[in-house]
Amino acid sequence: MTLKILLLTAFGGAFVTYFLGKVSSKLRNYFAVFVSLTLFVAVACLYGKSAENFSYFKFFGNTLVLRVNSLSWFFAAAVSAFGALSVIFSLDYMKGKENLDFYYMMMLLVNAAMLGIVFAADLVSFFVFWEIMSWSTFLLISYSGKNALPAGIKYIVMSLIGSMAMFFGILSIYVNFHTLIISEIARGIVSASSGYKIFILVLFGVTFGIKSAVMPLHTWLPDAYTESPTPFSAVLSGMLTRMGVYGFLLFFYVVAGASFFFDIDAGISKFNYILCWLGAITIVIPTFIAMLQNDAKKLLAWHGIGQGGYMILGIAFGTSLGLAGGILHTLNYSICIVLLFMSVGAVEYRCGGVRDLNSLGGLIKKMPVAFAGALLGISGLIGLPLTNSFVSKWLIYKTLILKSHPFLAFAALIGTWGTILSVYKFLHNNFLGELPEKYENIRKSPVSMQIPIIILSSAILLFGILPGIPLKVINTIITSFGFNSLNVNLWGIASETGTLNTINIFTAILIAGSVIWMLFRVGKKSFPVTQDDNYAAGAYVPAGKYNYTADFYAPLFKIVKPYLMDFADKFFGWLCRVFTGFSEGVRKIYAGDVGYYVLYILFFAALLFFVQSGGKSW
Amino acid sequence: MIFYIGSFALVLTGLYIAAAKKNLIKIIMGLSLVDTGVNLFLISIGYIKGGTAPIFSNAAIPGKTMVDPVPQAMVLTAIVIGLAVTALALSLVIKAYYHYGTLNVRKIKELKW
Amino acid sequence: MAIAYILIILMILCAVSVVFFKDLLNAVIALAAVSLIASVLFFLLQAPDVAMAEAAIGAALTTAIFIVAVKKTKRYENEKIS
Amino acid sequence: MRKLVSIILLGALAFGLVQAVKKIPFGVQKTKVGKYYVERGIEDTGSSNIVTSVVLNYRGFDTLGEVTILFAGAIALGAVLFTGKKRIEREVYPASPILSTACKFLFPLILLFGAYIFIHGHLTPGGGFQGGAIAASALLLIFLGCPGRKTDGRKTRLMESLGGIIFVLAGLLGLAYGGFFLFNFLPKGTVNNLFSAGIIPVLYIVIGFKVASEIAGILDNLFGETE
Amino acid sequence: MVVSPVLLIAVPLLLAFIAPLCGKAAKYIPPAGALFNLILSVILIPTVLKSPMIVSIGGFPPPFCINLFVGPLGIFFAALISLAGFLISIYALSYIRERAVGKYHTLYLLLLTGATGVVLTGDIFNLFVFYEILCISSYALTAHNAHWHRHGTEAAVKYLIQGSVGSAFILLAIGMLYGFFGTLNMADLAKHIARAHSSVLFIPLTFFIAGFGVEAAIFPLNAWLPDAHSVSPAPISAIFSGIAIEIGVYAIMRVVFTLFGAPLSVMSVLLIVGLLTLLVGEICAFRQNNIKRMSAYSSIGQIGLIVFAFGLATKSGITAGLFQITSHALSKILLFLTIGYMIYSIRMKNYPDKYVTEIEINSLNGLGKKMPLTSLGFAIAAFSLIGFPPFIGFSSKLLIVKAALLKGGIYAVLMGIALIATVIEGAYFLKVVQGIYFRKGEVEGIKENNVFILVPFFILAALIIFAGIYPGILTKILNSSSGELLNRIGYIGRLPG
Repeated sequence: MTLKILLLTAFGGAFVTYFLGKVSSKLRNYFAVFVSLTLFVAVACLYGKSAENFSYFKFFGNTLVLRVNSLSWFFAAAVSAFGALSVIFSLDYMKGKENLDFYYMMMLLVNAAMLGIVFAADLVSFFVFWEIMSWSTFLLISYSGKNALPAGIKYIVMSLIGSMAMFFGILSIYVNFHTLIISEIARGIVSASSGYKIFILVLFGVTFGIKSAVMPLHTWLPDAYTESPTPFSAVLSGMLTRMGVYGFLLFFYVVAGASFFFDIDAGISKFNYILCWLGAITIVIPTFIAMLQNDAKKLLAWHGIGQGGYMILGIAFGTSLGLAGGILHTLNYSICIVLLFMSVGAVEYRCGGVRDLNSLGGLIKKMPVAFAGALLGISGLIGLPLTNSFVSKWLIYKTLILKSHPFLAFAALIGTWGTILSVYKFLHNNFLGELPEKYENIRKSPVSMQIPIIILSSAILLFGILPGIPLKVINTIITSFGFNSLNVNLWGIASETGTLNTINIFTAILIAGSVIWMLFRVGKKSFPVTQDDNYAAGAYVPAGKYNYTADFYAPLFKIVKPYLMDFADKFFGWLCRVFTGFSEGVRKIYAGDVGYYVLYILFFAALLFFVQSGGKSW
Repeated sequence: MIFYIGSFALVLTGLYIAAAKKNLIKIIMGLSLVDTGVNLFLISIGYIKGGTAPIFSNAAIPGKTMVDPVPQAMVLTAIVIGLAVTALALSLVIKAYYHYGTLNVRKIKELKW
Repeated sequence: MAIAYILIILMILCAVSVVFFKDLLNAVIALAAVSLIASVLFFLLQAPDVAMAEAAIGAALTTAIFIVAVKKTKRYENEKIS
Repeated sequence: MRKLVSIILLGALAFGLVQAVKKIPFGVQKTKVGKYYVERGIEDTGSSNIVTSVVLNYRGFDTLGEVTILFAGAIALGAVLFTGKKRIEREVYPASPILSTACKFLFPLILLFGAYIFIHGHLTPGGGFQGGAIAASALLLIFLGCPGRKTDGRKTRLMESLGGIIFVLAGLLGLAYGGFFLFNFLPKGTVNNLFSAGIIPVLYIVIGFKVASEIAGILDNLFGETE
Repeated sequence: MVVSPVLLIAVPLLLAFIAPLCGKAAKYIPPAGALFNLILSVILIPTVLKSPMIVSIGGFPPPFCINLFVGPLGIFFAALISLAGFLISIYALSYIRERAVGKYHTLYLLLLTGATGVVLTGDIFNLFVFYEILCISSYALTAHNAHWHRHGTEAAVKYLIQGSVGSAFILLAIGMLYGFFGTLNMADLAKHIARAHSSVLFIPLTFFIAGFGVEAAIFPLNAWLPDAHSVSPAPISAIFSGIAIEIGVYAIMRVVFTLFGAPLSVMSVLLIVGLLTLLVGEICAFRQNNIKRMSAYSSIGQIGLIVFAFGLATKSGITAGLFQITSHALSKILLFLTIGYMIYSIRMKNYPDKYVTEIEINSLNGLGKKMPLTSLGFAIAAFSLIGFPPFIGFSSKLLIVKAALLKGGIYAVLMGIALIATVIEGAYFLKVVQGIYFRKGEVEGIKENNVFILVPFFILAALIIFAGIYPGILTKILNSSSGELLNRIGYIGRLPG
C-alpha cells in the first residue's frame, strides 16, 4: 500500500507542481522541493523492508505489481536523493528562465518514473515507467532549445530503438511464459532453450546498453548531457543513465538468474564475457575522448560513458566482489558526477552561461565551495584513497586480477590514467590558473547551490571512509541474487587475498598529510610572484589577454586526436544520411501524376491475381 | 457471351484511358465508359435466354421466363451513381482548369511526394 | 441475336474511338454513342427500365454535362491547338 | 512506355475477368432471389413492374441511398462550383425564334412525358429516375434553346430536400405502422391499377420530382456563368 | 422496448435532407445528428452484446430484402463514428465559417451517414451504395471551397479518379458474386461461398480488395491519401483519417473474413501489404515539411499497422486491430484538430483573406507558449500515436505485438520489422513537438480563446488518457466484435430460414 501511495505522491506531486506554478512561482518551488524531499524520506523509511508482488492495478486482465527489496531500495534511495538535491539546486540555477512550471513538473515526473522503474515487479509496469521516463527526459533535454533539439532527437530515437527491443522482448516473454511478474518469469525461464535465452538477453542488452551508453550505443549521451539544463544533466548522469545498470542487474541476475546467465554458451564465448569487453572498451576510449573536450559539460559527459564501463565490467564479471564493485561504483560514480555537474552549474550560473574551458580559470578564490566540490568530485572519479570510488575501483581491480584477466584489468587501469589527465584539466581550467579579467567581480555561488554541493562532498568522504554503509545494502543485494555473501564491516571488506580497511588508510593519509603540511609550514619555501615576471619570459603581457588555461594538453592532442574519432557516432550519422536518402527516394512513389496512381491500382489487382491463382488454399 | 466480352471491352478501354491518357476530361470519359461496361455486365448476368422483361403488363405472362429483376435494380442505382460522380468530376475538372489553366494531368502535380 | 453482335462491335468501335479522338467534342459524341448503343443492348436484354434510364441519363444528360465541361475548358486534347 | 505497361496490366486483368466469367453461364436462370421476386412480387407489393417493386420495396433502402447519392452529388457540385458571387447577367444572344418557339412547344410535352413515366412507374417500364431525368432533359432543352432562362435555385433546393424528407418520413411511418423501415403500409389495391402498390407510386412521384430538380440544379450550376 | 437500429441511418439522413433548408442554422444539425447516433448506439450496445440484431427493411424475410446486421462490430463502429463525428462537428461549428458553409455541413452529415450505413448493413450492394455516399461526400469535402483552393481541387480530382476506379472494381466483384450465387445478402453469400469449391472465387475477392483498398489506403492504392488529407480543411482531414479510411478497412475485413472465410493466401498478402503500407507511410512521413502532409503519411502508417494486425487472422490479432482503429481514430482526430487550430490562428494573423489549409512545420515554432492547450493536445496525440504510455496508443501497440508473437514464427519477425516504423514515427513527430515547444518563432498576437474548439480537444485528450490507463473498458466489445468477424458460421446462422 505504501508503495502505491508513494508513486501516487510522486506522479501527483509533479502535476500539482505544474498547476501551483500558475498560482505563484514561489509556492511552486517550495512545493517541488517539498515533494522531492518527502519522497526521499518516504523511500528512506522503507529501508530493510521487503514486500514482493504487491498488486496495484489491472491492465488487460494482467495484474500489475510492485515490490520493494534491497535492490530496488538501493536504487530508489539514490534516485530520490539525487532528485531532491537537483531540485534544490535548480531553485537558483533556473531562476528567470522560461517555462519553469513545465521544467519542475518534468523534473518530478522523471523522478517519479524512475521510482516506478525500480519498484516495478512486472514487466509491463517496468516498461510503462521506462517509457514515461524516456519521453519526459526527452522533453527536458530539449528544454533549452537551439542545439538541444538535435540532442533530444538523438536521445529519443536511440531510446525508442531500445524500448522497441525491450517491448518485443517483454511480450515474447509474456507469450512464452504467460506471466508478466518478474519472480514468476524467473521461475519459468529456467526451462527455456538456450537460444531463446540469448535472444532475450540480446534484446534487453540493447535496451539497457543504450540507456547506460555502452560503447557502440553511446552516441546520444554526450550531446544530451551537454545540452540539457545543468541540474537535469546531474540527474541524467547520476541516475537516469544508471537505470540501464539497474536493468542489467534486474534482467541478468533476477529475471534470467545468475546461474543461467553464466551458463549459456554461445559456442564462441560467454555472453557475459563479451559484455565485459564492451565494458572495457567503454572505459578506455571515451575517457580519452573526454580529454579532448573543451566544454566542461561535454568533458563530464564523456566521463559518464567511461565510468559506466566500470559498472558494466564489474556487473558482467559476475563474482561477488565484482558485482559488489559494480553496484557500489554505480552509487559512487553518481555522487561524484552529480557533484561535478553541480559545480559546473554553479560556475556557469555565475559566469553567465560560459562553460568553455579555454576561457575560464582561477575561480578558486571566487567560488571556494564549488571548487571544493569539484576537487572532491574529481578525486572521487579518479578513485583516490579516502574517496568513495577508491573502494569500488579497488573491488573491481581486485576481481579482475583475482580472476586473472590482465587485459581487462589493464584496460581499467588505462581508463584511470585517462581520467586523471582529463579531470585535472577540468579542475585546472575552471578553478586554477589566471582569473580572466571579466570575472573579477564574481560572487560566491548561491546557498541553494552550495547545499547540495556540500552534502554530496561530505557523502564522498563519508562513503570513502566508511564504505561499509553502502556495502552492507549491496551485500544483501548480491546475496539475494544467489552469490556468496561478502565479509563486510563498517570500515571495509575482507576477501580471500586481502582486506580493505579504509580506517587504516585514513589514518595513514591523515598522518602523512599533516606531516607534509607541517613541513610546508616550517619550510615556507614558496612565495607568490606576479605573472609578468615569470610567465611571459620577461615580455610584457597584459593580464587577462593571455590565459594559460587555453589549449591545455595541446601537444597530447596532436598525438592522439586522429585515433580518437567517435566511430560509432560517425557510423550512425552515415546511417541517418543513408536512411534520409532512401526515404527521399521512397516518397517519389507518390509522383503526383494520377495516371501512375491508376496504374498502381491495376498493378495491385494484377499482382493479387497472380498471387491468388498460385495459391491453392481454396 | 458476346455481351460479357462487350462489357469487358468497355471496362478495359475505360481503364486504359484512365491510366494512359493525359487529358482530365478524357480520363473522366474513361471512367464513364467503365461504368457503362460494368452496367452492361450486370444486366447480362441477369439475362435469361428467351426471357421477357419483368413486367406483368397482363397477368397472363408466365413468371418463369422473366429475366432477373435484381441486376436491373442494381444497374438503375449504378447509373444514377455514375451520373452523380461524373457531374461532380466534371465540376472539379472545370475548377482545376480555372486554377491550373490546363487539363494535362502531367502538369497538374503540385501535390506530390 | 445477330443484331446484338453488330451493335456490340459498333459499341466497342465507338469506345476505342474515344481513345483516339483528339477533339474532345468528338470523343463526347462517341461516348454518347456508346451509351446509346448500350441502352439498346439493355433493351435487347429485356431491361426496358434500365434502357430508359441509360438513354435519358447516360446518353442525354451525361453528354450535356460533358459538353458544358468541354466548353468551359479546352476543346482539344493537345492543348496547343486552341 | 506507360501505354505498354497499362496494356500488359489490363491484359492480366482481362485474364482474370475471363476466368471468372467462364463460371457464369450466359442467359441461364441462376438466381433464387430473382426468382422469388418474380414469383412473389405482385403478391407482396402489388406492383406489376417487378423492377419497380425490387427498387422501391425489396431493395428500397438502396434506392434511399441512391437518392442520397444524387443529393450529395448535387450539393457537392454546388459546393465545388460555389464562387460566392452573384451570377453575372451576361448579355445573351437570343436564339432564333424558330428554335425558341420549338423549345417552348416541346417543353411541356417532354415534361408531361416525364411525369407520365414516373407516375406509371409501377405499371410500365420506367419510374422516378427515368421520368425525372426526362423531365430534366426538358429543362435542358430550355437552357439550350432559350438562353437567359434559368431555374430558381431556392425552389429546386426546396424540392430536393422535400423529396428526401418525404422518402425518409415514409420509411419512418412504415417503421411506426408495420415495425419495418420502408414497410409498405398503404393498401396494395388491385394490380395494374394506377392507385395500387401502396407507397410505391407515392415514392416514385417524390423521386421523380426530386431527381428532376436535382439534375436541373446540377445543369443550372454548370451552365451558370462565373467569370 | 428496443429501439430500431435503422434509426441510426434514417435520422441522420432525414437531418441531412433538412439541412439545406435551414440556412444559417445548418451548422447545428451535424452535432445534433451525431449526438443522437452516439446516444442511440450506446443504448443499443448491451442489447447487441447479448445477441446481434437482424433488422429487415421493408418487412420481407432476408435474404429477400435488405437487412441490417447490427452486431458488436457494427455497433462499435457506429459508436466510434458518431463519437468522432460529434466532436469534430462541434469543432467545425466555429472552424468552418466562410463561404460554402451550409453545403459543408450537409455533406459532412452525409459522410457520417454513409459510414454508419457501411458498417451496419448486411447486404453487399447496400454496402456499396453507402460506400458511394461516403466517397462522394469525401470528394466534395476534399475540394471544399474549391474556388479559392487550388490544391484542394487537384487533390479532389485525383482522389475521385482513383476512387471511381475502385468503385468500378467493387461493382464488378458484386456482379460476379451475384452471377455465381444469385444473392446479395452477405450471410447468404457467405453460406454459398463456404459450400462452393470454385477455383475462381479469388477473382471477386481480388476486385473487392483492390476496390475497397483505395478507400482503406493500403499500399500501393493510397496515393490519394496524402494529397486529400493534407489539403482538406482540418475537421475533414480529421474525419478522413479517423473514420473514412477505417471504414475502408472495415469493408475489406468484412468481405475477407465474413464472406470469404479468410483464406490463408489472402491473409498473408494482407499481412505483407500492411507491413509495406506501414513502412512506406512512415518513411515518407519522415521527409515531409508540411505538417498536414506528414500527419497524412502517418495515417498511412497506422493503417498499415491495422491491416497487419487483421492480417494475422487470429482473435487476438483482430481485437488488436480494432483497438488500434480506436486508438488511431482518437489520436489522429485530436492531432488534426489541433494542427487545424494552429493553422487557423496563424492564418488569421498573417493572411486573413487567403484560404489556407496547410502549413510548413517551421511555422508552428514557438506556438507552445501562445496556444498552450492546443499544443498540449498535439503533444498528447503525437505521443499516443508513437505509442508512449500511458496513452491509448501504447495499449494498442501492446495488443498488436502480443498477437503477432502469439502466432510466432515468421509473424514475430515481421512484427519486429514493423516496430522499426515506430522509431521513425517517434523521430518525426517529436521533432514537431520540439519545434512547437522549444523553438522560437514569430507568434506575437496569436491566442487561443475559442471554447467550441477547445472542448473537443479536452474530451479527446481525456479519452486518450483514460482509455490508455483503463483499456479494459473496451475489451469486452472488441472481443465480441472480433468474435463476430471470425465466427462466420455464426454470421450465416443468423439468417432466418
